[in-house]
Amino acid sequence: MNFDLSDDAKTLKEAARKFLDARAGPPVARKVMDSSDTHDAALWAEVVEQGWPAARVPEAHGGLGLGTDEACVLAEEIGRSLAPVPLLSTMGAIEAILLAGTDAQKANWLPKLASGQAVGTIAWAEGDAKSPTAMPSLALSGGTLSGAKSPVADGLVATVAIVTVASADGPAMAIVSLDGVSREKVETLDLVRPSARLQFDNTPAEALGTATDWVKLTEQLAVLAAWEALGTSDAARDMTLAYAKDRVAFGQRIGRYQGVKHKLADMYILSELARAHALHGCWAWSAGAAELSPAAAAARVASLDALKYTAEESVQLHGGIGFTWEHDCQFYYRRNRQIVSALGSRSYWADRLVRALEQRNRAAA
Amino acid sequence: MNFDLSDDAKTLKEAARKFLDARAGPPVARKVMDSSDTHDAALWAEVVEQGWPAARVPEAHGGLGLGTDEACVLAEEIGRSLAPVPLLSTMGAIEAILLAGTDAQKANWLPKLASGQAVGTIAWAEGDAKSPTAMPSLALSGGTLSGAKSPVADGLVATVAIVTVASADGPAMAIVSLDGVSREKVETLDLVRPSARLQFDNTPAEALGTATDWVKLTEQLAVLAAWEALGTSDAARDMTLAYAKDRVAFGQRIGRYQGVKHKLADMYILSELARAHALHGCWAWSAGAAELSPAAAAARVASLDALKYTAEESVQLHGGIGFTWEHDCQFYYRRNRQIVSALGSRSYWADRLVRALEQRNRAAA
Amino acid sequence: MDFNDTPQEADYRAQVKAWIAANAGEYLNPPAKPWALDDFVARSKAWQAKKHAAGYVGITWPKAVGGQGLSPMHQIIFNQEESRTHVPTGLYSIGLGMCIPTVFTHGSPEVAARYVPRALKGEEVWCQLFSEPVAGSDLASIRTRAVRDGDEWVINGQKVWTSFAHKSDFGIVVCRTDFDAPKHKGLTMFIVDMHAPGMEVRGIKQMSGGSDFNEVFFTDVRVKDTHRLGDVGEGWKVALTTLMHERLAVGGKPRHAPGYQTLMTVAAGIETDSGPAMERADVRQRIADTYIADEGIKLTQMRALSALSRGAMPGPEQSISKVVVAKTMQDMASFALDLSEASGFAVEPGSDLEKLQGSYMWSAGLRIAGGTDEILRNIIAERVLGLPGDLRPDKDTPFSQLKPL
Amino acid sequence: MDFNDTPQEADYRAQVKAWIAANAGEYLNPPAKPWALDDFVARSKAWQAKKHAAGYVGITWPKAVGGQGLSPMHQIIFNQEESRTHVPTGLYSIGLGMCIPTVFTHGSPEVAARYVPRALKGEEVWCQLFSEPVAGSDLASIRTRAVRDGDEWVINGQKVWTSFAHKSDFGIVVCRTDFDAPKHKGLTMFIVDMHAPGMEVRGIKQMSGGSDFNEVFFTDVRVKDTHRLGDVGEGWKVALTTLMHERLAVGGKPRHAPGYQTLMTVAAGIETDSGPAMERADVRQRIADTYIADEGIKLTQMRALSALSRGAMPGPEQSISKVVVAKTMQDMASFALDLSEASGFAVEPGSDLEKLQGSYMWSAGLRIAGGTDEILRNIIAERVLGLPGDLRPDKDTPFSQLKPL
Repeated sequence: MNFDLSDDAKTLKEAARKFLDARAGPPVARKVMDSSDTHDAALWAEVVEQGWPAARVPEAHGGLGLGTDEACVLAEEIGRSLAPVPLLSTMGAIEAILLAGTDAQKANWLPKLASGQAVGTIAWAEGDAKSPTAMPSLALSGGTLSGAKSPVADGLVATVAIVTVASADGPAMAIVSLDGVSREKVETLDLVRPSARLQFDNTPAEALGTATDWVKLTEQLAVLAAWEALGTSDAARDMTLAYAKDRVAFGQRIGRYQGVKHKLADMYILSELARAHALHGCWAWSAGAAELSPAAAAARVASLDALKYTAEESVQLHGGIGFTWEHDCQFYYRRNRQIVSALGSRSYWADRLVRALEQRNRAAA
Repeated sequence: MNFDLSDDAKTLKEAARKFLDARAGPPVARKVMDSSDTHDAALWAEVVEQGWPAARVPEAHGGLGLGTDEACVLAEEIGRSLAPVPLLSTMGAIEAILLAGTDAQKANWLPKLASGQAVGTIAWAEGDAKSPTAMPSLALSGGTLSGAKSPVADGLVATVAIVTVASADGPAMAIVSLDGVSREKVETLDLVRPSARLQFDNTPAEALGTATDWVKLTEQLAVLAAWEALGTSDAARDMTLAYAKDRVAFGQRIGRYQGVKHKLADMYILSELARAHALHGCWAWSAGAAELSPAAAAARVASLDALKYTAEESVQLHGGIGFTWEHDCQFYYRRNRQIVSALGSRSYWADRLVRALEQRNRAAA
Repeated sequence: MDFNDTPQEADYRAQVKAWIAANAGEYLNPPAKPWALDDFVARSKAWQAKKHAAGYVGITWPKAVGGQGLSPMHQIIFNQEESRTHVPTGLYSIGLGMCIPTVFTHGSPEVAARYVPRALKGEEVWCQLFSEPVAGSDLASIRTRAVRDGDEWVINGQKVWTSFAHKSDFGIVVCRTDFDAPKHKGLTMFIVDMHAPGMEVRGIKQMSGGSDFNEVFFTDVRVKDTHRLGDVGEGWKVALTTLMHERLAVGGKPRHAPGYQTLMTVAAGIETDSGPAMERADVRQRIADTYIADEGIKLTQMRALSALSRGAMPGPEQSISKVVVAKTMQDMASFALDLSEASGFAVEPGSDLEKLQGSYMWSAGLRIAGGTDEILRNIIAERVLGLPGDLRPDKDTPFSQLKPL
Repeated sequence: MDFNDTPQEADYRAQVKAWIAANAGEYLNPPAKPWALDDFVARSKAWQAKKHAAGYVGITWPKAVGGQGLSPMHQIIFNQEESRTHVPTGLYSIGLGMCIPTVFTHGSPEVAARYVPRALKGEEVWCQLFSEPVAGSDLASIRTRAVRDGDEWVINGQKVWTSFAHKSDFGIVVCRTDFDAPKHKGLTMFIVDMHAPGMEVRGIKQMSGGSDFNEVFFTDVRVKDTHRLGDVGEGWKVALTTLMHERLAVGGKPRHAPGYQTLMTVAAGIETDSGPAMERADVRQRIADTYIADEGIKLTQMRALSALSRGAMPGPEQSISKVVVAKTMQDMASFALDLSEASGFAVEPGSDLEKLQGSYMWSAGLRIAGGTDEILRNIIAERVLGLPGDLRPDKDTPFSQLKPL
C-alpha cells in the first residue's frame, strides 16, 4: 500500500514551502490589500520562473509534464502562503484544456500558459446563488459570447478564460481570449485576491469539450481547491498555535486551558480528515478512477469544514488583537469566503457526494 | 410586564418538588425497570391523592380548575423526578377532552380522570416513521375502530385513549374506552415508562372534535412535553454538576477543567433558552393567542435540544461509571428517546415552527 | 402572565412617549445619510442637554448626585421609548453607564461636585481606560504604571479598546501603583484629563474595516491625587463595580443586526439545485435555530424585566445572552452567505446580503468584546453553577515576580 | 499512489489466504447464532492453538520469545485476512496485545519462560488490571495496595473495567507500593494468578444492557516477588509501555457498527411530511458528514499502513481516530432514530433500527473507553501540537498528602 504523495511531489512541496516562506505570506498579501494591485507582479514573475504554471503541461507543449501529486502540493502551498498570484486560476484553465481541448487548442494555449505569457482563469459564476452545475445564462452563438460572468477570481489579470455556457446537455465550456473584453473590479469579502466582472459583447469564443467535461473538471478543481483550503487552514492554525503557546492570561499560557487546546485539537482533527480525503481525491484523479466523483466531493466538503472552523476560531482564540485590521487573522477569515464561493458551497458538494454514493450503490446492486 | 409563572404555580411547583424528591427519583424509576410493573401503583395513588390529575379539570367536573401554569410545573416536576406514573398521559387525555369534547363527553370522562378512576393516554403513533400530523391508517367506521397504535406510552395501564383517526380534513381524534382492547408490551429504549401496542378490533369509539382540534392539541401537548423535557434535562445536569464538583482527576475537581465546565455551561445555556420558550408557550396557551403555533413549536425544539445534549454529555462527563447499568445516567439517556418519539422529532417541529413563522409573515403582509 | 405595563409603568411610559413626541423632532425618522462624527457629537450633546433638562438622565441614580431616584423599570421604559426614535445615543453610554457611577461612588465630594453635573448635562464626555495589549480577558494583569510624585501621580503606559477616546474630555484609568503586590492588590483608579499633556489617542481599525475604538498612550501624564477614585491599591475592587455595569450593558442582539427574518427573506429569493431554498429542510432548520436563539434571548430579557418590574433582581439566566447572540449571528450569516453562493461573496451596498456580510465580520468581534465566549462560559459555570475556578497560580505572587506557566 | 501490496506483502498475503482457506472451516460463514461464553472460550482456544502451530501468533515479536520476527505489515495482513472470516478472536487481544509484551519486556527470564509460551499457544488467558473506581482518566491515582511480606507481596484493593477477567488465568496488576512517594513514583507492576485465594471477579453490567467487563476485588492476595514486572516504584513506566499498545488497538469504527450506508438504507424507506427522506437536504448532509468521518478515518489508517509498508513510523494523525469515530456513531444513530420517529423508539430485533439503537447506546461508552473525548483532545493538543499540559498540582506531592483542589 502506498497511499501517500510521491517522493517527487514531497520534494517539490518542500521547495515551494521554502520559496513561499521567504517571498510570500501575510505581509505580501497585505501589500496587495493596501494597494490597487491585481496581484504581486514581481512574485508572479518568480513563480513563472520556478516553472509552476508549467507543472502539468506536457513536455510536448513546453511544460514539465508532472502529475496530479505535484499540482496538489502547489495548491496547498499557495493556499498556505496566501501568495497573491494567479497560479491556481491558471492551473484551472490548464486542466480544462488538458481535459477537453482539441490538439489545436492545446497547441495554441498550453505553451503560453506554461510560460506565463498567458494568465488563465475559470469564469462560471453569474453573480447569483446558482451552483457551478446550474445552467448558465450565457451561450455560444455563432462563435461569440455575450453576457457577464462575476465574480471571476484573478479576472483582472487573466488573459484567457474558461467560460461556462449553456448547452443542451447542461453547462459546457468555451475558451475565450480576454483581449478587449471589458472588465471591472468587483468588491468582495476577499481583499487579497481581487475578482472581476467580465462583460462579453459578441466576444469570439471557441467551444471546449462537452458538458460531461465540465462536470469532470469541477471534480478536478474540487481536489485542487481542497488542497488549497487545507494549506490555508493549516496556516491559520499554526499561527494560532504559536499564539496559544505564547500568550499568557491568569498566569498560564492560554494553550494550557482546555477551552483553547480542545479547539486547536479540533482544528487538527478537521485538517487530518480533510487531508485524508484530499489525498484520496488526488489518487482518484491521477488514476482516472470512477471513485473521483465521491472522492473529490468529499475532499471539497472536508476541506471547507476545516477551513471554516479554523478561520473562525483563529480570530476567537486571538481575542481582541485578532479582530484588528493590523492582524493577519482577517486574511484567513476572508479567504474562507472566497474559497467557498469559488466552486460551490458545502451543501452543494455534500449533495453531490451523496449523489455519487447513490450512483455507486446502484452500480453495485 | 409579568412574564413569569403565577405565584400559585410556583407554590405548587415547590410542593410537587418536595413530594417527588421524597417519593420518586431514580431509585423509584429503577424499581419499575427491574420489575415487570407498568408503573408505581402506590405512588400513583398518592399522586391522585395530591389532586394532580384533577388540576386542569373544571370544578364543575370534580376538578380543581387550575391554569396552564400549574399544568406546566407538574410536567416539569414529573420530568425531573422520572416518577413512573401515568400522570402526563392522563393530563394529555384531559386536555384533549377539554379542548374538543362535547358536554356529554366531558361529563362522562373528566370526573373519572380527575379522580384517578380512569387513566388516560394519547395514541397516535403507528409504529412507523410518520409524524403526529401525518394521516393515520385507522379510521372511525360505524362508531368503531380497527387497527393498531404503537408505541403508546402508559398504554398498559390506561383505561381510556385519545386515538387519532383519518378524516377528510386530516388526522382527527376519537375517544376510546380500553375495556377489552387487547394490548401488549412493546419493547422500547425507555425501560421506566413502558409502552404498549393497542390492537383495536371493531372497538366502540366516539369522534372527539375536529382535525383542527388535533393540530391544536399537539401544540398544547408540545408545551407540556417541553416542560417535562426541561425538568428531565435539568435533573441530569444537576446530577452531573454535583459529580463535577466532587470527582477528582489529576489533583483537581474535574469541574475546574474548561473541557468539563464549558459543557456544563452549555447545558445551562440550552436549558435557559428552552425555559424562556416553554414559558412563552405556557403564556400563549393560557392566553389563547395565535402565537401558540410558533411558541409551542419553539418550546418543543428548544427543550429537545437541551435534553439531548444534556443526556448525552451527562454520561460523557461521568466517564466509565456513567456508562454502567447501576448508574442513573441511563434513565436520562433513554428517556430522551422516549420524549422525542412521543410527539414527533426535532426536525418535524422545526418545520412546523417555520411554517408558523411563514403564516405570521403572510398575515402581517 | 402578561406582557403589559403595571399602571405605574403605563403612566410613566405615557409621560415619556408624550415628551419624546414633542421633543424628538427630526429624529422620529431615520437620517437621510449617516452623520459625520463631529455632527454626531454635536447632535448627541444637544439631545443629552434636552433629556437632562426634562429629568430623563440618571433616572435610577440618587437624587443627591443629580439623578431621579427612580427604579430600573423607569430607566428601561425610557430606553425602550427612546430607542423607537433615531436620536443619537452611544456617545454617553460608557460615561454615564459606567464612569460617572464610579466617580460618585468612589470619588471625593469635591470631585463628584466638579464632574458629575457636567457629565449629566452632556457637556463633558467620558471614556473608560482599562484594557491593555497584555491585559484582555485577564484585566488585572495591566502594566500601565502610576508613580506618586508629591501630590500628583505620573502615568506611563498604553490602553486599548477605548470607545470615543478621541471625543472624550475625561476618562477613568486603572494603573499599577505597586509592582511588588500580588496582581489584584497593586492597582489604583484615577480620573484623567484626556486633553492633558502626554496623552495621545490613535484609532484602531477593526478587521471588519470600521474604526470604533482607540488606543491611548500615556507619556508622563500627571494626575492630582485628589483625582484618585478609591484607596491606593483598591483599584481592582473599584474596577469590578464599574464592570458590573458593563455586563448588563453588553447583551441582546445588536439593533439592526440581521436575524431569522433576514434569512427567510434571503432564502425566499433563492432557487437551488435541490429546489427552492425555503423548501429545503436544512434551511428551515437553520431558520428555526436562529429563531430559538434570538427569540429565546429576547424572552429571557423579558423574564429579567418582569423581575425588575416587581422590584426583584433578575435571575442569573441573563448571563447567557451575549454568548448565544454573537455565535448565532456568525453561524446564521455564514449559512446565508453559503446559501447565496457567488452573490454572498460580492459586496452589494445596501443589500440584505451586505448586512449579512457585515454581520459575519462583526460577529467575530462580538464573540470577543466584553468577555470572550470562553470567559463567559467560565462565568456561567463558576458564578451561576458554582463550579470551582480554573487554578490561578498567579494570584498570590508579587506582580514583579510572576513567571507565566 | 496506489492501494496495492508490495510483492513481498502480496506473497505473505497469498500464503495467509491459503492457510485460512484450508483451516478456517466453518468460520468462513457467520455462526447461525451467537456462541455462549464457554463455547466462545473453547473455540477461541482451539483456533489460537491452530494459529500458533502454523506460525501466525506473535508475528512481530522477537524469535527469542517465540515470535516470528516479522514486520507490523505482516501482522496487519494476517489480521486483515483473519477478519474476513468469523473466527473467534477477542479473548486474546488484551493478553497477547498488551500483557505478554509487558511480561517478556519487564519480567525475569524464568518468568518469561514459564508464561510466554503457554500464552502464545492460547493455553492460558490473560487480563489487564489497571483502572479503579477512583482512577479512570487519571490512572496514576490508583489505590490498590501491595505490601511486601518477605519474598511475597500482599495485595488489597479493587480494579474495574477488566475484560474477560472471569475467563482469565493470569493478569498484570499495577499497585501502589509507596504511599509517601509522589503519585507516579510509588507504583509497582505484578503478575497475579486469577485463581489465587482472595481474588473475586464480578461482572459489570453496562448501560447498554450487555456485560463485557468485570470488577476484580483483591483481599490479601499473595504474589511472589519473582512475579514483579520491573523495579519497585517503576510501575508507572511499565504501565505506560503497556498502554502504548492500547492506544493503537482502540481505533477505527467497530466492525459491524452501522455507518453511512445504514443511514442511506434507513432513509430510503422513510417518507416524511416534507417528502422522501432521501431527498431532504438535512438527511443528505448527515450522510455526507458520516461518510467524511468514517471514510476519513479509514483513509487515515491507510496512510499509517503506507508508512508501515515502507518501514516508517505512522504519523501522529492516527490519534484522531477514536474521538472521531465514537462521536460520529452517536450523532448518526441519534439522527437516524429521530428520523425514524416512533419506529426508532420501539426495539425490533434484527432490524437496521435495532443496530442503530445499539450503536446509540454503545457509542456513549465508546466515547469514554480507552480515553475520553476530553483526554484524547488533550493528547492531540499536547503530544501532537506541542501545547503545554494542564497544570498538575498533584505531581510532586507525596500521594498520602494529596488534597484535591
